[in-house]
Amino acid sequence: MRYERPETIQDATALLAGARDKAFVLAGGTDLLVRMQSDDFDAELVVDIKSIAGMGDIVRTPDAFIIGAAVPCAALAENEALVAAWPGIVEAANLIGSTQIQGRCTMSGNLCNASPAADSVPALVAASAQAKIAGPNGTRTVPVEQIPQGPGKTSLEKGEFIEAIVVPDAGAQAGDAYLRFTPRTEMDIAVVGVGVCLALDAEGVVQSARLALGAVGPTVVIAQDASASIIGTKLDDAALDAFAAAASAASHPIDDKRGTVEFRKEVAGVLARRAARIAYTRAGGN
Amino acid sequence: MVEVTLWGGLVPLADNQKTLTVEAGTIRDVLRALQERYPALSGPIRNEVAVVVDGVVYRNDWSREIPEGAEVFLMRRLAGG
Amino acid sequence: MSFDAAYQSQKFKSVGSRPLRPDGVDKVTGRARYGADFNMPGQLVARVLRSPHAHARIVSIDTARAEAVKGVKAVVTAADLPDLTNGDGALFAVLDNCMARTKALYDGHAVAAVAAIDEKSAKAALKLIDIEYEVLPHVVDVDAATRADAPILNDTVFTSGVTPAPDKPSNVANRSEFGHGDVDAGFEQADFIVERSYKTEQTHQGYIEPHACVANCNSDGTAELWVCTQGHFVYRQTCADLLGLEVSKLRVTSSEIGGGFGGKTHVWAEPVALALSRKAGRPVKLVMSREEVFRASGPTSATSIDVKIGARKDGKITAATATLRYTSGPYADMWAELGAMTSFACYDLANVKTVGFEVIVNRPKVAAYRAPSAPMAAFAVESAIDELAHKIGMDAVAFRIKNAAREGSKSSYGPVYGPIGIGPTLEAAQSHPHMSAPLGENQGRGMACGFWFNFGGQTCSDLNINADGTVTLAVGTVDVGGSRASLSLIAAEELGIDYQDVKAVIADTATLGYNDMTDGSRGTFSTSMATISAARNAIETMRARAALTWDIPVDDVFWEDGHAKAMGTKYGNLAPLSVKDIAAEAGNTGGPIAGHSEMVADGAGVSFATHICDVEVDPETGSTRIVRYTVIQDAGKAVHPSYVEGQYQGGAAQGIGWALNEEYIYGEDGRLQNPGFLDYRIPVCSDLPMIDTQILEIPNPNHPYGVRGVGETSIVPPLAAIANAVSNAAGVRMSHIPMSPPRILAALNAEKGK
Amino acid sequence: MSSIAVSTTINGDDVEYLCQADETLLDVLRNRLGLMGAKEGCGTGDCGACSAIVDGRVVCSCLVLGAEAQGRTIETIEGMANGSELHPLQRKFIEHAALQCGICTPGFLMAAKALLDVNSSPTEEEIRYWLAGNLCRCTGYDKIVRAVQDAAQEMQGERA
Repeated sequence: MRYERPETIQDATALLAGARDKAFVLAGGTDLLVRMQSDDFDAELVVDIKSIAGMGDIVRTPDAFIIGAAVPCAALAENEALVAAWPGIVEAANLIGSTQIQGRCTMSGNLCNASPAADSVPALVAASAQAKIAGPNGTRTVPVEQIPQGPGKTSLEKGEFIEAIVVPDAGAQAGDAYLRFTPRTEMDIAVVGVGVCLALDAEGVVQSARLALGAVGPTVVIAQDASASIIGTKLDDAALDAFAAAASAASHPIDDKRGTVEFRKEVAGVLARRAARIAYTRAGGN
Repeated sequence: MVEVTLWGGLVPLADNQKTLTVEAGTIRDVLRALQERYPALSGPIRNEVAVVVDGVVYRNDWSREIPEGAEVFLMRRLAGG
Repeated sequence: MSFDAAYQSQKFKSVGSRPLRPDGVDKVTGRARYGADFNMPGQLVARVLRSPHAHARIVSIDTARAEAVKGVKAVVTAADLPDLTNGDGALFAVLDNCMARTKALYDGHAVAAVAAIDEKSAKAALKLIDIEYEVLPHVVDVDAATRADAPILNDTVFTSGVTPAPDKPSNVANRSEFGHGDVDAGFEQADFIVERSYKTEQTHQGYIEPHACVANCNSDGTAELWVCTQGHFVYRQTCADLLGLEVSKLRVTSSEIGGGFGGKTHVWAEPVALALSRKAGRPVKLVMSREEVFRASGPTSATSIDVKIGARKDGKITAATATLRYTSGPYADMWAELGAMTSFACYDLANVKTVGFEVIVNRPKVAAYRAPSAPMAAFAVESAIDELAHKIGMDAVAFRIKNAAREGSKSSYGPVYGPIGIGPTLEAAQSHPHMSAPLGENQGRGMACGFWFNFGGQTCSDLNINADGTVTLAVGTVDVGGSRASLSLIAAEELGIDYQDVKAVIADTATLGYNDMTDGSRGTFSTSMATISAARNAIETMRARAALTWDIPVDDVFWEDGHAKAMGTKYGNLAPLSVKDIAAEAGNTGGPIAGHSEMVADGAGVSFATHICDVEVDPETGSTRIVRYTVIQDAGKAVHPSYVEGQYQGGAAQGIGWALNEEYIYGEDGRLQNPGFLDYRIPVCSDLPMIDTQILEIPNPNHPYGVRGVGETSIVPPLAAIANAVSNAAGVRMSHIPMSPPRILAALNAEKGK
Repeated sequence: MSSIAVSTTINGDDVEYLCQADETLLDVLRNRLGLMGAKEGCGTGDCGACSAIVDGRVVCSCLVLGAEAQGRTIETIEGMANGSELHPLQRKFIEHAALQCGICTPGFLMAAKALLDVNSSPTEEEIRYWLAGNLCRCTGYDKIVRAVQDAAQEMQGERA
């Protein structure tokens, strides 16, 4: 295996494109290095992108936050503007692993690892975030939900890697939240993950809402009709019941060592209700 | 004379008797007497027995005297953790 | 010199204080050397090939291609470990478990091993070992294994303890029975009866240090083993037996041990490392990965237990029965028997009967896990006792006090009890502030009792008085939790000198007499007894030296407060001689001064504890949070209270993990699905509250200072205490451990009739 | 696979080594630099026994490549004491019996030091969540949390 540390995006894409066999991008490495432990892991090339200028920066533009692919999740919580604008995304990113993992892991890595139970992805999807992809023939930007294609599979072409996550400006009366279910209080993979983002009008009526569910399908599930069930309401109990029921209905989880189908479907509804209420208060609702 | 109670596993090796009386002053005397009367007991007695005298478990100290009227139990030699 | 172990009440100067431990600085600076921290020049790296099948016949193994890999120096299979166990079934089980001889009996069972100059070539060689398996049907569930249609794992196993002896092989290797009285008559007199079946899943000790050793065999038959172990003398004996070495020629050094809890009382890969070293003619370092530790070391049993208890309206239990099925892995042992013995041990019962079934399954070979077999039995019995108290309408503690065993009670496993501490722990629990603290929403309080045997054993220690009067204490029991500090306190107390003047070390097998395994909570109990004996021997020598110095009869010299003193006034006022004074003259009064002890420290006495636990159950997700936890246990005499508290807190934390989250999860294919700390979830720091402890000190009559073992009992009550708390918090009686959120939520839904 | 030359700073000293591309920083520390204080408990970032501080952040050294250390500043347990004078956290861990077997202690001390560097008087909950990445099987964490609280107070006193 070869280790390369390019200084520019062009060098990185060239290296990735030039690899005959499997090549991996190394940002935080907290997923990649775990895979490297197993006996049947082999790769021709690992490209460490942390020396490329800008990869480690969070840039605030008038209408978005541009989060470099090598920004460790711990750094997100240290950026007051981001925490103020997108508390849900930051809390999702900070639930990944432990303090030690937080010091290394990145949201781009979380996205590219394409685990159905990734923590930051539901929050990013709810926030309609975009992924800026660098490739041999220039960059393109796609909604984050288009990156994961199934467990461990992404839509990235050969030579491409994620350069940054672009989170749009939240807008005034908006709020987001992320909750997950894990048996322990830390260090667990989500059994269910729920990201909610909603915007209100001056009277506190929900104008728009997005609900994204993790660990209840091969990729993040965007529950369209759940979002619709609370638009036009002030999140009264009936709306919340409908929202929770729709969230459960949208989930199509599997039984595995971390949870059962019934448990995931039921808890998806419970967390959707709780996350919606938090997002609502954050958006200025009473 | 000392009354000795055997644990379930040993009963078939002693003509299906649960309790026996033997002449003994120490634990060593008890074990010797039992083996003389029922030779089949010598295997388990050699490598997997513990002796309980008045509620206290002894795994090795066969010189322990047995007070008059004390209750003697043969138990499996147990492992701890 | 015979040693009088009887308890003498006295006022202690050193024992009972909380000094800094002698090995502390090494451990906080990273200098302490554990199993994987030792290297020998020219050492090879070992890798073990493990069966991917739960049950398969090994048709053929061809290691030619592996041996041809550049850098590979040796490849071993069972053929390199000839059977020298001559009919000793238990030893043969150890041999077969270290490397499968005919069948792979569980996912992870070792089938071959490689030693090479580096990891890369070792891993490459493993892939080139051509092994042909004939996959057989497997069974991993304790109840499924007992059914008639279950695949038979070992056709030489016939259920023992059954008359007439069965003629068909079975997965039930042994039936054991305990108890007295007439249970049927007892149930007739009962006004209330609780009958329920319980299951507990298999758990692992979870020590953070994986097994590791460096083995070196020389051509002249001498050998060396540096290993993390709970008993290097026992490892020496077992490895010598399996490899045909002379015991005196195999020197085993116990490294610092990164946790054991019973899981390091057994050899797993050490004989394989020695075999590789013998074949390669070079030292071999073998370190297990975390995955290997889960798949192929010694977790505890999975169990299935039926309990029935009857009691009168006045709260007196009239009859109690339990049928306990314990998995032992592919090799039978005594685990079910231990469960049957401990289940009702806390209670004074007229009519009791317990039956244990040892069940072999395609899972790793079970080893002891802190009070082995007791926590599962206590979960079933203490849950049923709690339910019965509710039915009668009696307070849970009062109900237990009414039925608790006391001096003179006939125990459910046979012998009559001497003085025991269950009553005092229950009374202490009744008056503890925790018992009357307010509870919040969705919160509930539960309590439970626990029993464990505690053992003594063969113990040696050497106490050498150095020229400057300071003392080196060499002991043979392994120090996992601060016992070097406790034993230094014991030596200082008996000699009457300052704790700082004693340095305790763990001797290797070539420098000290044989010591039994450090298990059964005997570390401090037995070695403190041996240390007192050694100290008394040294005092006798020092009295003689003082007599020589003063030229007076030794009978007129007595020892007090660390000094030799002359009796009476007939010799004028001779200034007392301190250890330092006597040591300084030792060269001329007879040579180096030491005290030795080679003894059997027995009479440990049984141990009891009562735990109280508050939990909060989220009714919408079934997740359980431990809000408050209190451990009350009798230590006889707490030598170093901080480390006694540490045993109480550590046992409780392991019990909490076992009760809520930890379990071995097997797939349909019989393979372990969660061999790692991500999905085998032990409690993390943020999962637990502070764990309060109360140490009772009811002296053990069979120890000079009244010391009892404390290491294991604390893991026995938590499973039941938490189950009872969950029942009081959420109104559901959980009968399957661990009480994971999916199981609690399903129970809550069933309760609501959804 | 040819070796990679790395020059970095460990515990204030300039250090150079060769390592394989896929070799972890943990293996470099233990097998090449003789810094055995970091322990391997799992090799997958789930136990924290291999914790080290890289550029001020506490990380699992088993999930960092040796090659990534180029030009960074690394702190390991061996650098925590000031010569023979123990760091307050090291002293308090011994005083509070906040360790039994001690295999997890180096990792806990690295994580606790990183915590007090950014939060000089953390609450019990903040300590417990920050240290959740360090597994301990012996102590039940009670005395570890108390030792960190005590050290924070003492270091706070020094600053005041």
